[in-house]
Amino acid sequence: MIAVVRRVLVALVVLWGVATVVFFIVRAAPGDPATALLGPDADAGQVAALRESMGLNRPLVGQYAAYLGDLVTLDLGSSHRLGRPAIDAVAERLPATVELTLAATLIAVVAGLVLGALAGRRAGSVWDRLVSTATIGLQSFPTFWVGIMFILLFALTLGVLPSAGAGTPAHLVLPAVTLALPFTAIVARLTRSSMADTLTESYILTARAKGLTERQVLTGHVLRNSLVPVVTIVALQMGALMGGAVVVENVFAWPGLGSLIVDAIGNRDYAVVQAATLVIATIVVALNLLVDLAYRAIDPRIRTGDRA
Amino acid sequence: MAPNSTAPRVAGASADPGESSPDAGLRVRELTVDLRVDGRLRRVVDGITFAVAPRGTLGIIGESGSGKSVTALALLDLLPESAHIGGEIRWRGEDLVRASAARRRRIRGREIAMVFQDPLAALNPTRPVGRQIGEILRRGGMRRAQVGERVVELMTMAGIPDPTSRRRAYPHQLSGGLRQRVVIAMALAGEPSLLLADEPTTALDVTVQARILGLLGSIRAEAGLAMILVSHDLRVVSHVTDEVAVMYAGRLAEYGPTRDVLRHPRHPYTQALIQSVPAVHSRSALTRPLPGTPVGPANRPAGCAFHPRCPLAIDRCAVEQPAWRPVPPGRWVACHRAEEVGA
Amino acid sequence: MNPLPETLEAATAAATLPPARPSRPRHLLARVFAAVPFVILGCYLVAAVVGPLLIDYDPVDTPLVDRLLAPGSRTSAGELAVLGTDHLGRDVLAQVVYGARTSVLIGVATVVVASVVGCCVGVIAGYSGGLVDTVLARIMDITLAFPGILLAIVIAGVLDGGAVVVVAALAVSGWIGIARVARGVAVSVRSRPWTDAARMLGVRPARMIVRHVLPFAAGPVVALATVEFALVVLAEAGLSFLGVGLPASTVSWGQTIANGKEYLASAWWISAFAGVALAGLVVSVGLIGDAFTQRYGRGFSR
Amino acid sequence: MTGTRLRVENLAVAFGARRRLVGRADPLRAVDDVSFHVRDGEILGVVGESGSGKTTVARCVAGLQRYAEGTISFDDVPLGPVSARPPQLLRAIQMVFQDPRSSLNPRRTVAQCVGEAWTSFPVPGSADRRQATADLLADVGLDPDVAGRYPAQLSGGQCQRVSIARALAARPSMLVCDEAVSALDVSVQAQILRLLVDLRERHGLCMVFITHDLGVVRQVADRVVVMQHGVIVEQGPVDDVFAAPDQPYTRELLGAALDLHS
Repeated sequence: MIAVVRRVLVALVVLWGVATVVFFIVRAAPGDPATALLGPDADAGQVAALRESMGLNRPLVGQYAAYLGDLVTLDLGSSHRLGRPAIDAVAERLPATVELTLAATLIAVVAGLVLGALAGRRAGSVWDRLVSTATIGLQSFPTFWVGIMFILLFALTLGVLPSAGAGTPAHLVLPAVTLALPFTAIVARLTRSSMADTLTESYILTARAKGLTERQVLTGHVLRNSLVPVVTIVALQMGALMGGAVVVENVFAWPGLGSLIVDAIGNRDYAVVQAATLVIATIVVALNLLVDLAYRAIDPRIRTGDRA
Repeated sequence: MAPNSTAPRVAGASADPGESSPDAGLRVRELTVDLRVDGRLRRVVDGITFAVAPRGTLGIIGESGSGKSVTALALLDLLPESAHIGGEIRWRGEDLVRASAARRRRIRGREIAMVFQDPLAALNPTRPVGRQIGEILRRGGMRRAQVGERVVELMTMAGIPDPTSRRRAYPHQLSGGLRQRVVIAMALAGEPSLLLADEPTTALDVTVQARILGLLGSIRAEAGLAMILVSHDLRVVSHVTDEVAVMYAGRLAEYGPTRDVLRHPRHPYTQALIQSVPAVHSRSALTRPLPGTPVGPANRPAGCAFHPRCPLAIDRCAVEQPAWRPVPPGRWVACHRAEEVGA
Repeated sequence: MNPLPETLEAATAAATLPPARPSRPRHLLARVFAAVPFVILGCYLVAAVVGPLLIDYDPVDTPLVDRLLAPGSRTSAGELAVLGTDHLGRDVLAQVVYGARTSVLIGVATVVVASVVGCCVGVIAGYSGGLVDTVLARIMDITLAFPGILLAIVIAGVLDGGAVVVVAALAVSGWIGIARVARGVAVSVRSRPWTDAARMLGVRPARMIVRHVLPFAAGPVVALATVEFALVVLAEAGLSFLGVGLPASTVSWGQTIANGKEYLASAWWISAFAGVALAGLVVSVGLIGDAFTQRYGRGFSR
Repeated sequence: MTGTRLRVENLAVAFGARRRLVGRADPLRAVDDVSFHVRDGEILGVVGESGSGKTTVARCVAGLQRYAEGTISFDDVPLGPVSARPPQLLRAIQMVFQDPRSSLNPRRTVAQCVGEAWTSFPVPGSADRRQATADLLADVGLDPDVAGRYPAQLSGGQCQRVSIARALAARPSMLVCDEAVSALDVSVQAQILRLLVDLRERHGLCMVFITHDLGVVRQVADRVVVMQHGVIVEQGPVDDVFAAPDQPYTRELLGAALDLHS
């Protein structure tokens, strides 16, 4: 229980760190956000008024304090370009990103586990080499390019799937598969090495010595024990997946947070950049926390606190 | 390889004449194991022969690289698939070397069970010990409630106090001694007739070791098990077993009733081993130790593998591998100068 | 506790798997295969160094008459456009060659920065332990919570282009992996008896790190740095693709791919060739990194 | 009677104190109120089972472990942690570890391992490194040819000899041997024990010999300290303690220890 509280506290500290980093990156931006927002034709009075309302006149420490205060009340500032709270814009786009990442995770986990298990059953086998090499390929092809090639093939040439936008399940297929490819490789490689590691454990020898069939050893001991690290790292990699989504969304004009962030950067709409980044970071941190707690539930050594 | 013209008459058979039919117990003849090490096949176990009568006890003693653990794993067919096993392993008359993989698997755990050295590593850390003990019962189709009862019985037999609550414990929550008792209970679950214990007490403290050895003794007596104890510790073997096989560099140096072998070793290596063991209960002077280090299968010299370290070595020893020959009464030895050892 | 006798250890390890560290491939064919990624990488390096000397390319020169020529066409100047031209009439082959230089330079710079920072932080954290380690490990966690590419996008996007900013943005997430590996090695080495022995012989911390820690970190760090090089090349192209990377005056595969996206239906070659070039580099470096990782391991476990 | 070299008084080590979010930390005492001494030229055996604190005591003496209470002094000079010891004191106490393989840096040759002491402080007679190394190797019964080899090319027993040579390179007055023969084969164990006893005579070393093997202690030690759960249960001359143990735990330990049965 105490361990759980401690984990939550650490997660909060991490979030605070993220918020701080985001704050200072945005403040370090060249140019004056107020000028950028109003355009070169605005007069000095207008700029000064906007600066005042954006709190840009206060000292940096004061701005930082106010920013943190706002964060606690979930006030992430408002977008002057969109003329509404940044959090609203983010909330509007969030479901699309969640949909995309969940679909990609599902594809990647299923495909990755199958491939990884095939490779990990016998290290050094033909399957193992095949999967190992294939996964390097999957990880190496840039998603934005693969996405474009998918569009070229499935949308423009074959005409079987839509090339951009969202709405129908068909719209989800290309972005989700594109996003899932490198992630599939990660899951497969992890599963493979985890299984190979587990197979060297003495208790596998014990299980064989009991007279269990190879299949029983695999299901009863190998799979279960190798999945624990896989699940953990897969969840940790969800952050990378959300990062990848930012890129993929832009390829397929998917109306999620990724397109929002890139648009906002182009328009120097820092409130939105800040809000979207923080929301993604929060999701990642929350996921990590959940995994950590789930890990406790799976691995008795940690649950009972006998091993750090 | 030692050319053996006559089939060795095995000492184990004479220990218990009532059950000495050739189809009883375990008889190993000319066992060889080739293991793939760094891509090359190496003969790790080179033509060893021994027998264990029903209810008999055999100690296999050897230092690192002697091949004793590989021998144990070979008996249970637990070596990697790339390993090649030759010779004969006759279990109740059936040659396991030539039996099907499925047949050998059915013998594992149910007829021949194994107790490993490090109980913490031998247990799956993520499952309660009771489940691990009952695993083969459950897989064998026993009903859940019955499995539970049987697990408690087995744990009681292995001397685990408070088995009903302990069976839900995870391996890391138990002490080293209790863990080894769990491993023993697990080995007993299949009601085997032969227990193969590979360094069962090496990872344990002295006081715990004494208790575990006591437990193994009483279980053996109650359940009528035969036992093979693989160890590097001559002291343990001397207390637990009726017969002993001494291995050096993958070959047998000497084989016979434990008491006789320890009193009158016929092989210079056995003699040196005995002299190297420090005594606790009497002041023993430091002896002149054997020079050199034990050789493994990779750097086994020609002739007798022991000759570079042997105080009795003659020119012949470097050239000719000594034959495995009987030395009355009921002893076997591989040494050209066996008659002069200890003389 | 007593260690396993060597035989049993060897036997149990052998009983389940071939040795963890594969020996060098022995068959000729296997050797040839193992050499392929190195040869490909070599071609890229040659292209990056020599290519720009052989092919003239000016990103500002936009002969619109020659726009969207298919591969193999002749330009108005009579030159052969081997890989076609883009929407502004610029030669795609030239962009591929110049892009190699950009990718390699940015990749090397980023990996060097990340490795130096990561190694220092990791080794110091791992070797000193205690509070320093706790704090540094926490900082690593914080940085890890950001998706690396998102962080790079935000930094590079907000802080307006330039190679230095791009390298910094990519290195910010790149150093953590290196630091973790270096820390793992340091923690593991610190607990080995030979470091205790060295301490008893009066060896000072600086010499200790150089002599007893860094040699063990070198292998895993080089292996990881190779993998990171591939990731950085990908990420840089990604930034350029999104228009938050290098300024338009620098040739980058990511930009070329982005440019081609608009003309996909009519001029597939713009995106396709730049992407093939990018993937080829990343795959070959990835294979090399994988081989290194197998040889040196991910850390110093066991 | 010869003089006392090492003196350990009321040593206490709080270990693995679990931090708690609420309430105060409860320190687990690994070692509590341990006092003993080692005389000139003497081998003191420290025996106990796992968790008895014997290794912790060894590490405190070696300066590798901080302790909460008590004093450790050598020739009446207090011993701090290694980082605070003056060169003379640092040299005086050296350690031989349990695992012969991991006590040598695998990336350094035997000569580099052995010569490490000389890079830190000048040791008399080490001007000619090559000769000094060869002398040391000969001293521990190794062929001078091994100087250029790496630990992986040596056997366990040879590695342990190199470790001993490395310790001797500093010209110590005392060796702390932490289970120095436990990981070795019996026949090799006998060699190393013989070597240590010979070295004691040749170099006038005193030793703290940590082991779980009562037979080994009986063979080489002059006096013995028996530890259990971090405290000293009994100490005295080996033959006295082994022949007539005072304490029930010592009796249990001796009762459990096996001799060759024939």
